[in-house]
Amino acid sequence: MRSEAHAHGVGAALSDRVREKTGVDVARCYQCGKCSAGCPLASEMDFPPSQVMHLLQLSAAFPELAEQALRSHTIWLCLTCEICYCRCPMELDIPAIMDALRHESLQQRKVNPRARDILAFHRAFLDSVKYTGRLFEMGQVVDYKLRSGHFLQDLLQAPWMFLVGKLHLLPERVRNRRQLARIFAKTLKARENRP
Amino acid sequence: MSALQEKARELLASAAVQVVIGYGRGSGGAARAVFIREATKAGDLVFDGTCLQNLAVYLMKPEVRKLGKAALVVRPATLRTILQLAAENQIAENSLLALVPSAEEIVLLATFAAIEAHVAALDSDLSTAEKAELQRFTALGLDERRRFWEEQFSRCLKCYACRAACPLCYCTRCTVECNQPQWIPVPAHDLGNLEWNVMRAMHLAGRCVNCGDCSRACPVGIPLYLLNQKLVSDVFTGFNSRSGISARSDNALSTFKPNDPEDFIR
Amino acid sequence: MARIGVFICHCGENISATVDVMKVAAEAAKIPGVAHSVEYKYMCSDPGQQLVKNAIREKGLTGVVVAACSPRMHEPTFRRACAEAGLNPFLCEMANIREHCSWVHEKGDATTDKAIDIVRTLVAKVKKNKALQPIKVPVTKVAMVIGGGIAGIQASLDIANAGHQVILVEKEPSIGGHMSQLSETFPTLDCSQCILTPRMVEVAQHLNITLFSYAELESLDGFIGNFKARIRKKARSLDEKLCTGCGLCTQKCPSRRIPSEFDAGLGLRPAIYVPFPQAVPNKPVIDREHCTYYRTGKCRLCEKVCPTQAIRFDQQDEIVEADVGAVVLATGFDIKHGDFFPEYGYGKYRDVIDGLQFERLASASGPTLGEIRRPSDGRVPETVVFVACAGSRDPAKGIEYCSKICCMYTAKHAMLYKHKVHHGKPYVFYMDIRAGGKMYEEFVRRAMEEDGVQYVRGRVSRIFERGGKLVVKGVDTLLAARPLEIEADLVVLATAGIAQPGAEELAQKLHVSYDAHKFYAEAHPKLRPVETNTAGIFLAGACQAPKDIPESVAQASGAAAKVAALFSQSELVREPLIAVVDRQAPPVYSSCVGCFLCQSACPYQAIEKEEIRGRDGQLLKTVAKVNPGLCQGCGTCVAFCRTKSIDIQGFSHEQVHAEVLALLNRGERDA
Amino acid sequence: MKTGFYPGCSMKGSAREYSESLLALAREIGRELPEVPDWNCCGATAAHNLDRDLALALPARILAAAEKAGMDEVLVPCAACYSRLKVTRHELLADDSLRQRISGLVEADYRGSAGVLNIIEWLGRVPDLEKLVKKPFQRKVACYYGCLLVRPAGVVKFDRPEDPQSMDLLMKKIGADPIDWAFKTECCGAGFSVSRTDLVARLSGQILDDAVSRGAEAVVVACPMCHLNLDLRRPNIEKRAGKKFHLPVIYITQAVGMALGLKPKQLGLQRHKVSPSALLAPASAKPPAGSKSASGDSPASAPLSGSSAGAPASTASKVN
Amino acid sequence: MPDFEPKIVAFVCNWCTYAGADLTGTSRMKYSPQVAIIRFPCTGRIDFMLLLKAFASGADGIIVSGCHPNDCHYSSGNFHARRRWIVFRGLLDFLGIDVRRVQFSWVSAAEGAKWAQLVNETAEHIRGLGPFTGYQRLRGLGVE
Repeated sequence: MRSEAHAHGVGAALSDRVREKTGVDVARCYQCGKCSAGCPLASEMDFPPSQVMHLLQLSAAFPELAEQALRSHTIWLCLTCEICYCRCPMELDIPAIMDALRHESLQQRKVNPRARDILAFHRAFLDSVKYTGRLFEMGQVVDYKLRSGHFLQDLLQAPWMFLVGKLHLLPERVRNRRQLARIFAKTLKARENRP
Repeated sequence: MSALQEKARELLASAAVQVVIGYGRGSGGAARAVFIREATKAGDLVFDGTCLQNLAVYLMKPEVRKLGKAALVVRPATLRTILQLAAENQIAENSLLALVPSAEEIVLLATFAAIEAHVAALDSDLSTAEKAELQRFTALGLDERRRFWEEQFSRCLKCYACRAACPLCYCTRCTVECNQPQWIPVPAHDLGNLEWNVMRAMHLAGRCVNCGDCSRACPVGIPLYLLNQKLVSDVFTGFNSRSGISARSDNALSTFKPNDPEDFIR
Repeated sequence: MARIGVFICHCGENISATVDVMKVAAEAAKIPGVAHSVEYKYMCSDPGQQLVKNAIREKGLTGVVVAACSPRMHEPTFRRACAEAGLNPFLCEMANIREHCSWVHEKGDATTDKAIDIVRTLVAKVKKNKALQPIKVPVTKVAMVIGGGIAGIQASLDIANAGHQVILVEKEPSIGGHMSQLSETFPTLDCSQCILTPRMVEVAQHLNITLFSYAELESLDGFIGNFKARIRKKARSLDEKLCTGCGLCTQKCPSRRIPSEFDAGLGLRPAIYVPFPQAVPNKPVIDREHCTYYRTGKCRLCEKVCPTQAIRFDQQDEIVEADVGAVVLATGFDIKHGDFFPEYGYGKYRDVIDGLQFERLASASGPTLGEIRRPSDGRVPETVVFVACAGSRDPAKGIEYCSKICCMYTAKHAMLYKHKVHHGKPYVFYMDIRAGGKMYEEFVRRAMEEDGVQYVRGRVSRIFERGGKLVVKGVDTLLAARPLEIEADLVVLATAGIAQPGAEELAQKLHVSYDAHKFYAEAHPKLRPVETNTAGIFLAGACQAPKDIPESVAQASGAAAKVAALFSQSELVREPLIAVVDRQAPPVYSSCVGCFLCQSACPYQAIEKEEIRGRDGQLLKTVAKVNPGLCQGCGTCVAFCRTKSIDIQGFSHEQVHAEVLALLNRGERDA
Repeated sequence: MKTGFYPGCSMKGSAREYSESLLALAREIGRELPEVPDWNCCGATAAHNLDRDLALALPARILAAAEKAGMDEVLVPCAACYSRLKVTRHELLADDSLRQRISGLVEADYRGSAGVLNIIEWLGRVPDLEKLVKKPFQRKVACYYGCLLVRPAGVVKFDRPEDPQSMDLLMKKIGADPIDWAFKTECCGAGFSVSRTDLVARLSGQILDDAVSRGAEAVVVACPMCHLNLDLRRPNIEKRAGKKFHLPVIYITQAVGMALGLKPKQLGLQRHKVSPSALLAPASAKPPAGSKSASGDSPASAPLSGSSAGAPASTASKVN
Repeated sequence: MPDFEPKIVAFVCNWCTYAGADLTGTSRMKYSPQVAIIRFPCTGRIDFMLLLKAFASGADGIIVSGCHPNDCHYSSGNFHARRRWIVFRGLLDFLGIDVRRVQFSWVSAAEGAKWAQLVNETAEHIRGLGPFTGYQRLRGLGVE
């Protein structure tokens, strides 16, 4: 397996790329598991956080492990609640690593199919912001339903929210929307390789 | 009467100090050091952009020390010299007052702690221009640098004006004066000149406060400041240490960190 | 004019096989100042040495160069030979033409030329050698041991049994240290007090040991063999000579609800107290902070009931001075307390305790008489979770090191718990099990196999209280890092072993170095583990790093052996290869300008300030001075000195300068 | 000192009552809260998941606008927005080249002069809050901080990350009795409100369960997202738990507002899914005892060996 | 310069590198005879002036070697030396003096093989650089 790693020739290992992007060196992780013990969603994850660290640690020697990390459900389940970072004895910024892995997973089109809904929500959210500058909750929910196919979900909530004055039918808008569009054009859009 | 003159007069009149060391006008209007010992002479003091000399050099002269407690008109580098001298056990707490001239009010620093606090608020780093010059010089080829210094040192007279002007060259016996063994050849030839200047730069490493007086004193105009600034820069980037910012800190070269860089060591 | 003798050894054929020794001898003879040059088959043999001796006497040699093997091999041999012939031994040098020449090069001119170079270099050096006298330092044969735990006790007894006087200084009212608090000890599970108390009594009764309990070191001056210690005897508020230790006062004291330090806060004690029944000395002390009389001015009940009128409310601290020749530091360790583990509720939940508290719970002399009961409600815990590495190996909490003892004592705790509560369920959360030591691994295996202790591999994230239980949120990284939850009745944290509070202050008083965690630094991590960098001060026990009882005792005996060796002669004789600061006639006195850069560079605190004063007492100059008792001769100071005022004997400026020039063929022109 | 106000998107919609109660409170204590001009969405909770530069640029644009408007600090009541703004400021001030790059993206020279303030800090500055209280809020409350007010500790530098106390202290000032509970800083499910309601139901359910079991009469929050999960998602939570939690969730500003005598309408209390009407009734003289903690800090717990021992006073007293 | 044999001076500490070089000898490993050793108690003792003196006296290359970090017989002499070398090296380079002619290294008492390798490689390296005429010329320009 080792020789394969060099044959691949994609340059730096995933752990190196993560370090480059986040400044976090996963070699520091000594697999105590405290992050997994405290993670609110560890039981839902295919790889609890400490195992993702281990996948990264071995990613230089075994490229297929890097692949597993990028295709994992875990990176999308991470809530960025920061509890792992807060308690990590080695002070590893795991949420930053998760962010970096999500970005790479997205760019390489390796998003875990089970994370479809979560990703759909993120995209609907940012779409809304892109067009109006502010989150338009109504619009976002409609967008999400279209993207996710969950048309019936929350159907009963909307009239109530509208009633208590929480749901607006028209979006609030930022005046300088062109500028915001430029920000999106130079960041997310420039990088994301949409199917 | 300027605020500086007034403050000097006051200090002398109240006998708070016995001498004020400051700048006066010499022949041709050039600034020169003056030693005011009577309140009535306080009017001789001047301070302007031509007053560059680091007057701390006089603190180390026995004949000046004999005059009694001194008030010293200081520039930023002078203050750092005072702290460096204090860190090297050369001047005692409460043996002097520092007068920081400014347009409105004269700041009077009586303790090392006060000087440290004042220096902490100043930028003790090399200036952008100084850094740029170092950068330019370092970017030259090895041979170009060698030729440059060979040419510069070939003019050195071994007159030791740099040493005399330097407030940190207070040693009563310089290495160059040791003859058992003779570390540095006496005549002013190329080898001896090189060795003399390397030796002086090394002895100032981690100590020099970059006041620039050595270069100003050199009668043949060797840019000695370049050597000093190179070492100031290396000591800061390598060891995160600066001279003349504390009256107590240890010298960068007499301390160490277990993880000092050693990429050049096999 | 120098008259140097050069003696070239063939070393059988070891040298002569590749080096033309005849030529070397011939060339050496040509070097100016060489009065005699010979070669011989075996220079280190008796006849060889005789050659040297005879030449010294007959030719009136002023220096000797033996060109042979490494000085690390035979320098002492030839220096002794020179001394026997009346030549100062420090006027003899060896030119290493075997290890550094004949053995590492092929036969040929280049090799012979190099041998000649080496000889010429050493001839140049020896011409600059000076006759030196060994340094003799008188030795006061009294040792001071600081700290009366097991390490201090062992060191004191060993030194005292070697026939030397010992002053033992203990800051608590009794000796015994942490070991006296322990229940049983791993890996044998023998009772800690049963093996310790006889040693404590031996200390009390030993004729060579003077015990200062409830005392602390105030200051230490001087150097190896010649220290002056000032010891503060804190006021016990008691005349120790009159007190019989009957204990009436402690029984009658009305202020009785003070958390007991000995019971790690789990039990209570009165304001006048003896820390524990087997205390040595068995004399009480008044805790003035909590005593009703000192707080309110009323009470004095202890004074009334004392049958010998020993209570002394007005007693002051007393300073005792002592001359000592050596010091053994045995101040031990502490464990991390406080709320540094908020995620574990340590300091918040009474049933989250530390290892020392568990020792007291398990100890037959403890607050529960050895029954395991949890502090909050006194119930016997059905489920106990032990958390290893609570603070150790945890850079986020400021401690990156392994505390070394926790794996073992945690296994012991779990075992003791199981032995006492048969139906109990002990769990141990661990990262690695470090059980290196005689019978240690076997001990841990026993905990798992015989006592059914459940080991869970992972760190605990959080502990919180819910419905009278402590919910422990952990993980097992061996089970795909799945989170686990255990509802425990009691949680025991193996908190990190740390340096004693005040360790830094004491180190500064003694001028010994310490690491970033305030543990005392040994002189060399491998070869001088019981010495400090300050000559005459030795280390024993956990003040150097966390360690267990056998290790502490072994180190204590090692330190005692070092002290005994030092005390074996009335004078300390050392090679004079040390630094010296130049001294000149007035008005210069010394070329030193007193910048003291050398002082911060010296690893041994051997550089002192010397004030030079005129006849009228006026201070003329402050210059550096090397304490010959402390200097080890590294020469680091020498390279710092801008005025070249410090020089090192045996490797002086003149010597090494001459060597460099001679090696490159230019020596004679410059000399 | 000019304090600006960044409402964030939720406060204009689903968290309207948070904004209403805050502004009512500000009026009551005489504070101006001018909005950051032409503010945009900060990107929470989606942007950082997909693109780092975007996640930094959106908050940077807000902060740059506040700076330009001469604001010395910005009050950010939403904990999620607070976290994004605080993290952005921290990262850009730590890395000058990054600061320059993001400045270029947002077409403004962001300097980092304006500080970022959370709601607890803002309320904590109200001088003599105790004296302004007209109707002491005598309720057992569970102060819920959530994740982002206190984490990452090195960035937010606010309170301690485990068992924080600042909100509890505020609640005490208005007469409330904050309970000692275990889920103060556990995650409610955050941005999964829509995409993974199942997970939100589980995580938020645990939080409510603990608060109820310890006798809380209300959960106090400082984040629209937490409120959404704990209040609006209550049907999902209860369905999953198979039981009802009769526990209203109110914003910290609503609790303070009630104590200061503001009207329920002013505070938007009618807009909650779980009606807080019980909180408007006069409080019972003594709150119910709740579950008794066995190893808590109660000083009268049973001693060892017949005498009341326990940890030394110093450690026990650190709790509150 | 096919016949050029460089002159190399090695400044070594007594406890590690000198002993390491002894081990090279007892192990009978061979190395280039162009290097000769001068013994010091510790690298901390080595004055930078001695390095200048060696070049001035005709050395084409210099080896300075001592104990590895944390192994110093005097616990910190090598650390002090290291700092001095960092500064000294920077200064020489700044002055246009080729620092490749000074090889610093840590050789322990157990590293006899490393010593042989170090000497051979340094000798080879200096041979490649040729005689240090740049510096030796200065001597010629003097009064001698």
